[in-house]
Amino acid sequence: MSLLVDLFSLASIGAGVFFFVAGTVGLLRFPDSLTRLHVLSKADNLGLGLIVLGLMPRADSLLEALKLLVTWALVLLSGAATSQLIGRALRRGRK
Amino acid sequence: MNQFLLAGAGLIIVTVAIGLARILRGPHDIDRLMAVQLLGTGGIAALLLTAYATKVPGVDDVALGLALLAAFATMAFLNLVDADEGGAGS
Amino acid sequence: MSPALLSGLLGAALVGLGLYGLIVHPHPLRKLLAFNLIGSGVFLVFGIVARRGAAAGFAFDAAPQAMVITGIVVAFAASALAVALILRLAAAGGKVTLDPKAWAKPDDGGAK
Amino acid sequence: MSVLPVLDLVLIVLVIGLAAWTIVARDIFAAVLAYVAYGLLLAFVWIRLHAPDVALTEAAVGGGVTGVLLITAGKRLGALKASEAGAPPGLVLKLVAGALALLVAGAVAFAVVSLPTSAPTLAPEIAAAAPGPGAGLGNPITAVLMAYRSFDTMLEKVVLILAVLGVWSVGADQAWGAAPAPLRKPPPDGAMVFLAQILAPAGALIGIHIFWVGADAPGGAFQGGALLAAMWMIAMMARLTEPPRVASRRLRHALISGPAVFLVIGLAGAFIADAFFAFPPALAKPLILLIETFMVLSIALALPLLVAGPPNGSDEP
Repeated sequence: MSLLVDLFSLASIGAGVFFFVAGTVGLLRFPDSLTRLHVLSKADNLGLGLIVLGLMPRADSLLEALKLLVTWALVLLSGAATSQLIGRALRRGRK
Repeated sequence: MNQFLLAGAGLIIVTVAIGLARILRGPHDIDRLMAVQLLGTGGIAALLLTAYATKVPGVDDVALGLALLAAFATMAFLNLVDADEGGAGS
Repeated sequence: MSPALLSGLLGAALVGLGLYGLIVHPHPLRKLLAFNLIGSGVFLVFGIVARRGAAAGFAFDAAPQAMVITGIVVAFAASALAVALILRLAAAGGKVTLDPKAWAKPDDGGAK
Repeated sequence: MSVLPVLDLVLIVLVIGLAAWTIVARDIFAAVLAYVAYGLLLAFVWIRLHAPDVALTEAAVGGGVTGVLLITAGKRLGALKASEAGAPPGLVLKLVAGALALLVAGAVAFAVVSLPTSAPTLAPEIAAAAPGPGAGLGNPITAVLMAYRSFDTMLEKVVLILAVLGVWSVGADQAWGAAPAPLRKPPPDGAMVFLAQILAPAGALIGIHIFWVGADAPGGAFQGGALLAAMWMIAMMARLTEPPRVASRRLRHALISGPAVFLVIGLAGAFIADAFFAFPPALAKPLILLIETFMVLSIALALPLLVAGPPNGSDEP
């Protein structure tokens, strides 16, 4: 059972780290602000989400697991709303 | 397993830090801001990973606080940028 | 090296960097940033004192940590006051230089 | 433990790199953003020093609220021409400053390295004396703030209020009594209103939770108050609410309620307990909780007022 949990964490956290790497590469390599905004949301949403998913079975209590989930939900909400706002500001030429 | 969690945390911190090169390069202030936002998210992820590996109590609350403030700087920045373009003076 | 020792050396480096910036930068906001670097460097030195003060059964000495917490809030209050003054300076004269010569009126013969 | 030292080293190199960037960056806004990123990473360093209470305060105050303050100032001042900031220093001054900085940093580093091996500590004393019989404070930091060094904590609140007075007095004479300028001038975007409508109540709950658990776990009045302050600022940034008029009596009473309640109970300690700023053992926990509640209120009001700045006449932008 614990081996199964470890394997699940390993896969999920590994994938999360991958998305952070991808997000950083995109932030550095993509040509303009709008495309960079696009990769940023991948790291925010998927990267942190997969890491939270991988850590959740390792939580000591239900409250701890819930806190992990709320942390991700808050970042998800903030990321989605600010991406929208940044995108709108960019389209109006405000940089 | 703990070594793996810590390695993951280290990898995230390093990559996100490389992304901070955007603060140096710009070219716009908004690009710089995006790099800081990526650091914020990466910092939360690395913090959670380190917390589960080293078992320091209370770290989940710190991550929660950081998540609450993830949009804080961006909101302040956009408010100023919008005001500038409105032509109503600074 | 232990994280406590490393952080202590980090604190020393921050104090040095901040001091350099505080002297060299003419812009008051840059001076404020530099001053805050000195402050956090000092807090870190406090932090390692707290960590080293861990006696049997305690992870840390709470007294220095509590002082750092109040210190962070006071440092913020001071920064906010400084920012208010800088913005007022900019609004009043259109410039933020701290050089008294730049503020001397042309007709008073450069009086200090 | 083989990865951890590497992680520590990476973290410290990064923090020094960001600190150096705030000093050497040409662009003032880049310097400000580097400082905000630095504040975030510093919270991580505090976790590595086993200080989650400090990390929480640093994240909320050092990274969050200070970040908004500096971004606002940096963006406004960035519009000024570089020549308006004063002459850049000459090479001699740079060299002298560098030498002085090296000397001071070296002295601090030497002091750090040569700290006595058997470090002096107050930890057992605090554990024995501060929570006292009946106080029941499991978190030693709350015990220090509220019982062991309570007079310092009360004075720290007074400093906060003096700073608010200082910021208010910077405003123009004719604006006195008015409200500070709103944190956003144009009407807010729908997405920002939506974000604030969810974030502010959720954050207020989390702030109160962190204040409440502070008796036994990391958290407390400072951390909870700082988070509540941030949430009020988020609401003001989305124009869900406006900064209050500085002439408002209710605002002023709420602002001083923290230190005032603290002082009254502290003075009463001279009669109902054995000393100035002592609590009678049976009542310690409820009294501390009462003081902390008003302290949270004071902090949550003072921090946003400090960011909002001096009162502003309605006609002037």
